[in-house]
Amino acid sequence: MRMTFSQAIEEAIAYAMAQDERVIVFGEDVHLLRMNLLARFGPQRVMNTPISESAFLGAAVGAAMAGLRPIVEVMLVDFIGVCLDALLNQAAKVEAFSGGRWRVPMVVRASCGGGYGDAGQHEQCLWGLLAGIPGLAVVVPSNPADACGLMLASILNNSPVVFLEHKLLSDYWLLYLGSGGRKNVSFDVPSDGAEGEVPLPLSAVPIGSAKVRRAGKDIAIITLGVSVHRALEAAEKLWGRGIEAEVIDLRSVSPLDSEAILSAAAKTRRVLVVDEDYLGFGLSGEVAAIISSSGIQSSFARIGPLQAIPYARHLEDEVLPGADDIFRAAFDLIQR
Amino acid sequence: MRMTFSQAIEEAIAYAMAQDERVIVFGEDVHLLRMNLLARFGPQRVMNTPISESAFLGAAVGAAMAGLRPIVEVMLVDFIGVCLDALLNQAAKVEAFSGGRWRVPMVVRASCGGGYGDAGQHEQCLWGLLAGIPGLAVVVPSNPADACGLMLASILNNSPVVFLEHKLLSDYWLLYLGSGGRKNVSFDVPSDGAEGEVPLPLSAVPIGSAKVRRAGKDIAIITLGVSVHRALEAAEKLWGRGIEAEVIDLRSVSPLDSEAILSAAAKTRRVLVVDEDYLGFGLSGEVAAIISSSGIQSSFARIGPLQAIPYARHLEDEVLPGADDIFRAAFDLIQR
Amino acid sequence: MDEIKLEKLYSQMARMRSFELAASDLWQRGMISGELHLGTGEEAVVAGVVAHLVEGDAMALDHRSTPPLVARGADIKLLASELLGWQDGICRGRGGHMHLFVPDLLSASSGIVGSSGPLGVGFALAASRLRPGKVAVCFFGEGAMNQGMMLESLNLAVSWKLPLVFVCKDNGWAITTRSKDVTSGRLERRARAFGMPSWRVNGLRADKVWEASRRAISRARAGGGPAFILARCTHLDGHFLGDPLLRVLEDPVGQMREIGEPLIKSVASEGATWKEKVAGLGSIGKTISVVALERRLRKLDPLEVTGKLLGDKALELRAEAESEIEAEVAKALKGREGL
Amino acid sequence: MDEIKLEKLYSQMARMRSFELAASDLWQRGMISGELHLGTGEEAVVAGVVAHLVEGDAMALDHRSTPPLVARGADIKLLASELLGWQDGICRGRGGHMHLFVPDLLSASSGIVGSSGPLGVGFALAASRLRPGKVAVCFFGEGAMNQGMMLESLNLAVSWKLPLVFVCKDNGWAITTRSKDVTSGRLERRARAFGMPSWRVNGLRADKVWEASRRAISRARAGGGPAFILARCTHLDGHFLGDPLLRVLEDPVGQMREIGEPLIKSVASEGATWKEKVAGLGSIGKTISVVALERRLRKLDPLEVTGKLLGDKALELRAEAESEIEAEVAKALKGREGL
Ligand SMILES: Cc1ncc(C[n+]2csc(CCOP(=O)(O)OP(=O)(O)O)c2C)c(N)n1
Ligand SMILES: Cc1ncc(C[n+]2csc(CCOP(=O)(O)OP(=O)(O)O)c2C)c(N)n1
Ligand SMILES: [Mg+2]
Ligand SMILES: [Mg+2]
Repeated sequence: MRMTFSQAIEEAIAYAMAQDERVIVFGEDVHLLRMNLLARFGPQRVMNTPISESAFLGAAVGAAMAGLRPIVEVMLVDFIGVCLDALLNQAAKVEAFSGGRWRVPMVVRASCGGGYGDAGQHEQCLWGLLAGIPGLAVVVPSNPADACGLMLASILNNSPVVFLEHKLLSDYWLLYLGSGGRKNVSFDVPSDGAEGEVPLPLSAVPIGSAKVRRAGKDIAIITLGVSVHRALEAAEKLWGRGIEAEVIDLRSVSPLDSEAILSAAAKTRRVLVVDEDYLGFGLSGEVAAIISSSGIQSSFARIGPLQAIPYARHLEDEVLPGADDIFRAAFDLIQR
Repeated sequence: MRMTFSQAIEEAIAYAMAQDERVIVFGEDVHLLRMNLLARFGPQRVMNTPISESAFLGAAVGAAMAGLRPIVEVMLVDFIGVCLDALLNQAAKVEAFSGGRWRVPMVVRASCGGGYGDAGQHEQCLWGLLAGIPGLAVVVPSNPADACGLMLASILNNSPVVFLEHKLLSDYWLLYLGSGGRKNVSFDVPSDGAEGEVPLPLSAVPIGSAKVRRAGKDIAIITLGVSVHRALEAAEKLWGRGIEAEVIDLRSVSPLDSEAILSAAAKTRRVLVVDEDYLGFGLSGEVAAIISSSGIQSSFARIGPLQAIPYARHLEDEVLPGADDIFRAAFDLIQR
Repeated sequence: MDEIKLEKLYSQMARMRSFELAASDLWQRGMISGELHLGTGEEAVVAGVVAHLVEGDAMALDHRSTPPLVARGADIKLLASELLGWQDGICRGRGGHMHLFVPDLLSASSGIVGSSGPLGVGFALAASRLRPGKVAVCFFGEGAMNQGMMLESLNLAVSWKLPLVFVCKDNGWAITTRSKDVTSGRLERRARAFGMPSWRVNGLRADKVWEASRRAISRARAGGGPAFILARCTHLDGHFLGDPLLRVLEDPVGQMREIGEPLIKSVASEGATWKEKVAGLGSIGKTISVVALERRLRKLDPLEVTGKLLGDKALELRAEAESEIEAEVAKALKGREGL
Repeated sequence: MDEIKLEKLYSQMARMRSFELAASDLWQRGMISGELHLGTGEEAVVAGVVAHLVEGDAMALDHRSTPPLVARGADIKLLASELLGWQDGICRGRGGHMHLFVPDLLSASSGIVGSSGPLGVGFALAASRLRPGKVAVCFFGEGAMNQGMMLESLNLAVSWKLPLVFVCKDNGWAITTRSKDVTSGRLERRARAFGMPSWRVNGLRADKVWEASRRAISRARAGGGPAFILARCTHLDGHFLGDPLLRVLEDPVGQMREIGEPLIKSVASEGATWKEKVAGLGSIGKTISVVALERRLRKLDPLEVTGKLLGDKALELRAEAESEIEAEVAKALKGREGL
């Protein structure tokens, strides 16, 4: 069935809530953001919170330990700085500390990403930072089918999962934070990401499994989220130059699908990682380490932001990896 | 002059405080932890705080912006989860957001690291997570001379620096948290790290510059902090097997000394990264990406914790990289 | 309060309002990106507080930072250029409206709710060490009073006895959430429980705010420690421009069609008991109707309320402010309209 | 309170004390690693609260988590094995004393100050949805009342009207910091300002704590929402074993020699004015002398204070508890003494 990205997520949540009474939703403004869930499941299961991320994210950990399966919303992943302890030292450590005797089935839902001019305190991705915490899974869908399937998998998972929803793909976020209803502003929204077919009946997409979006033998572009669409665009252009680029959509940052990464590296011998999160100490490094450790000989390049995302739209565009940047980087790597 | 690791840090701070009235110190329990500074510079410049890390770390940002040069103490870096926003979205972004017009000269001092049985909420390193934030420098000295020189450099730096002090090297931390004055417990303290010569007059060690601790042509062991000493021990053993290992002490995690990394990789063609921080999405990945991006062909391996650090001393020892683990990993890499 | 003082306050309010309206206009024209949180409705609070600041005093600001900056005398052209994302903006186009930094005025803003608390503590600490007699103020909304770092800051500021004044602009809402639904106790009592004097004032009357701030700020200046001002006000333009709640009110039929259908489907689906469903619908409806009610029943424009005290003089001052601000904004736009 | 109830409370206190002393002994023998924060001195508080808990109730604990677990009926042998870091410990040797997790008792601890607040909120939320009539309690020190997440939790719990009782064990110190030096206002008022009833009780008297908790817990059970209990107590063994302040008191000459020389050198060096230096020295000296004074002047052992109400019966109960606990700990140690 055709759905928007945000509908697909809502569909998965509604399905899980109907199946399992223990699934509850809370976060700031959810009484309107999740109006449909509220109307269907009532205020005992869809609860507004004050602007107290530390308390309510920490409460999600306790609630999950005591039998609920909370989906807790941190509006923008950028705000995780005020409440990281609940993930770093609580959610992610209960299973390890308890010797595997206690688990924390919770989902942290947060929007992420830039491209609409809100500047660097509201447009971060931070999946690298989160994936660096052992005990947390981190997923980043690039289209409605995966958004639905990964949300379902996240809810069913018995350990904490951070589910990141890119604002360029989620219509309502873009309406809220980007256009505000204006008709005279535009964003580079990947249409296959924002809307698409979602297979029925709903089914989970396994966490930790990447997907080849386009096959190719000359270079593997490894990426996720909105950048998948940018990479596909670049691959099309590369095709015009006789270069067959493979595009891998990681879908999960943690755990990473090393098998998919290694088979792409072995096949193409050239890997380009495209990241919208900060380039240093993050996803691209991890991919490099996986490949290097394997002994597979492959040349390597990466692109992504090296600094805080600036406010002005044109400066932001320079910092975020676009199709042209990817094309150029891939082309350079092949020339190397 | 011979000093302990902690004396060396104190010496640098006292020197800077005597030079510059704007340098102040605050944090929990500093009235006793920094008793000597308090006695010398008085309670206006050495201030106790409540257990309110978000407020006082954030206050350090404001104080630095308004003309002071605070050294703010977060007792254990593990606690950064409760107050990361002050670094992630404030300290690290002021310079970028203000178009370079406003800077934040502050030092965050925190202890880090394990090896004394305090378990995974008190023994983390988290330098990978912090280094992933553009706009923050992160330094990790492995001996008194560097501890002094890097603290001095951190105070003189006009942007925020996180200064991490390993608890196995700092006598008073180990006394506080490890032995508690007991004579019947022991820790694997690297003696060259805990005490050593500090050149006089005091001088700054540049941030972002690594140091070759031992030269060798067969393999480069790239590491930092306590692991430098473990690596030197392993290098000695490797020497016994006819293998010449180079040991690089990074000293700064961010910025990384790419030149030093690349020249070691080019020279030895084999790189082993030893990290005491979580292995994934951190330092080792970044080193791999730097080498892979350079085009230098080098084989690569890495060791470090994959999970929360367990409580029991013997389990902890399994998780933290020791000299034997390094020896074995280096040996394997050479065999590969 | 004497006439002259009040005129000055009103004049500042009018300047702030003019700047906000100019920004709103640029935003509507698609020239400002992202969210724009206007401070229309907060002018009396801001004017009353900022009037007491002198050189060397500092301001920690939240996501509605333009009014205090305008009142404090920031360069209007540079501010406007920044909102427009231009290289000659006050932050070279890199900060934008939620991240305005004006080092000369020791003023900085941030889009993280509650962060003006710690920042204010730091500013006040620096003042106490480097500029005795100078103070800091921090501005924030009532929603921020539930953010841990703000609460911590109340304690820290008292504990360090800093020259800091906390100014809580209480419009009753945090985005689409009615703050009283998620806030326990009363905020002025909360502040008092942290050991500082706390005043509740009518945030529509610049003179009242001025009076309370005078006491708070002079006390802080004299080394008496922090104080708290709670000023009730309203946001004339909702949470941000394009506020979905306001759009519903403005185009109920169109918006309701969009929202209504999935809502009806949801209610009809298997789920909670009917009682729960009714409660859910009720809370959605209540939010919308409370917004509508608030807008219909109350005249909450501080420019009207404070202006009334000045009679026709107000119109004059307002026109002056408008032409000053418009001229400055025009300078920012000059030669670039087409960009 | 009738005799039988008091005996039960005292008996639990004695069990807790015995366990703490056994743990202390193992720590002194070098068999427990890292910091060990004993709960000696908190027994009356813990006993008075935990006595009201029933199956399905939950506990969120801080870094002094053994006493509540002992009182709640956790397996002593498994607890001891965990502290010893053994594979058959309650967390397989992976959690240790700051991270004890007992799923059957819905009890979990954490070494991050303040984190028992949010955890308690979550436990109480689950209770309200899955186990109506069940409650959660969270324990924490007065120092934690300055941690943002704890303050946020007070608000959130009231706002959600959860069955949660906040128990603040106020020993007046956070490590080596006198809490009143860094805490503004009074804590029971602070809690009240967040809209919940708040009781201040003598934490040396289990019966008094029991009485206050009865009200708080039964109110929560009945759906009345959260409450706050502030119980003054003391830590007989300092912040943790090997507490540097206590070491100074026990060996003033030796320790002072170590500390004194660098201190004198510091004072003699260039730096602040003499007035400032004297103030600095004063604050160091004050901390040490206050600790000394507290220890000399006050009899603050809750086992004595509460025990006095029971006369000789107390001795009997204490001996019983001791032998029970020692036998269990011995089981944990059995056959491994040499390890
Ligand atoms: C830590 C954090 N949480 C959430 C948000 C999203 N947010 C932005 S403004 C806002 C409401 C703030 O309410 P209030 O403090 O009352 O200020 P007002 O907008 O009413 O002026 C929220 C929740 C944020 N920016 N930062
Ligand atoms: C967030 C955080 N900051 C600091 C610490 C270090 N620390 C451990 S216990 C403690 C003192 C706690 O004082 P209080 O809450 O009064 O409890 P008490 O130890 O007196 O029982 C501190 C500061 C910590 N564990 N977590
Ligand atoms: Mg508000
Ligand atoms: Mg205490």
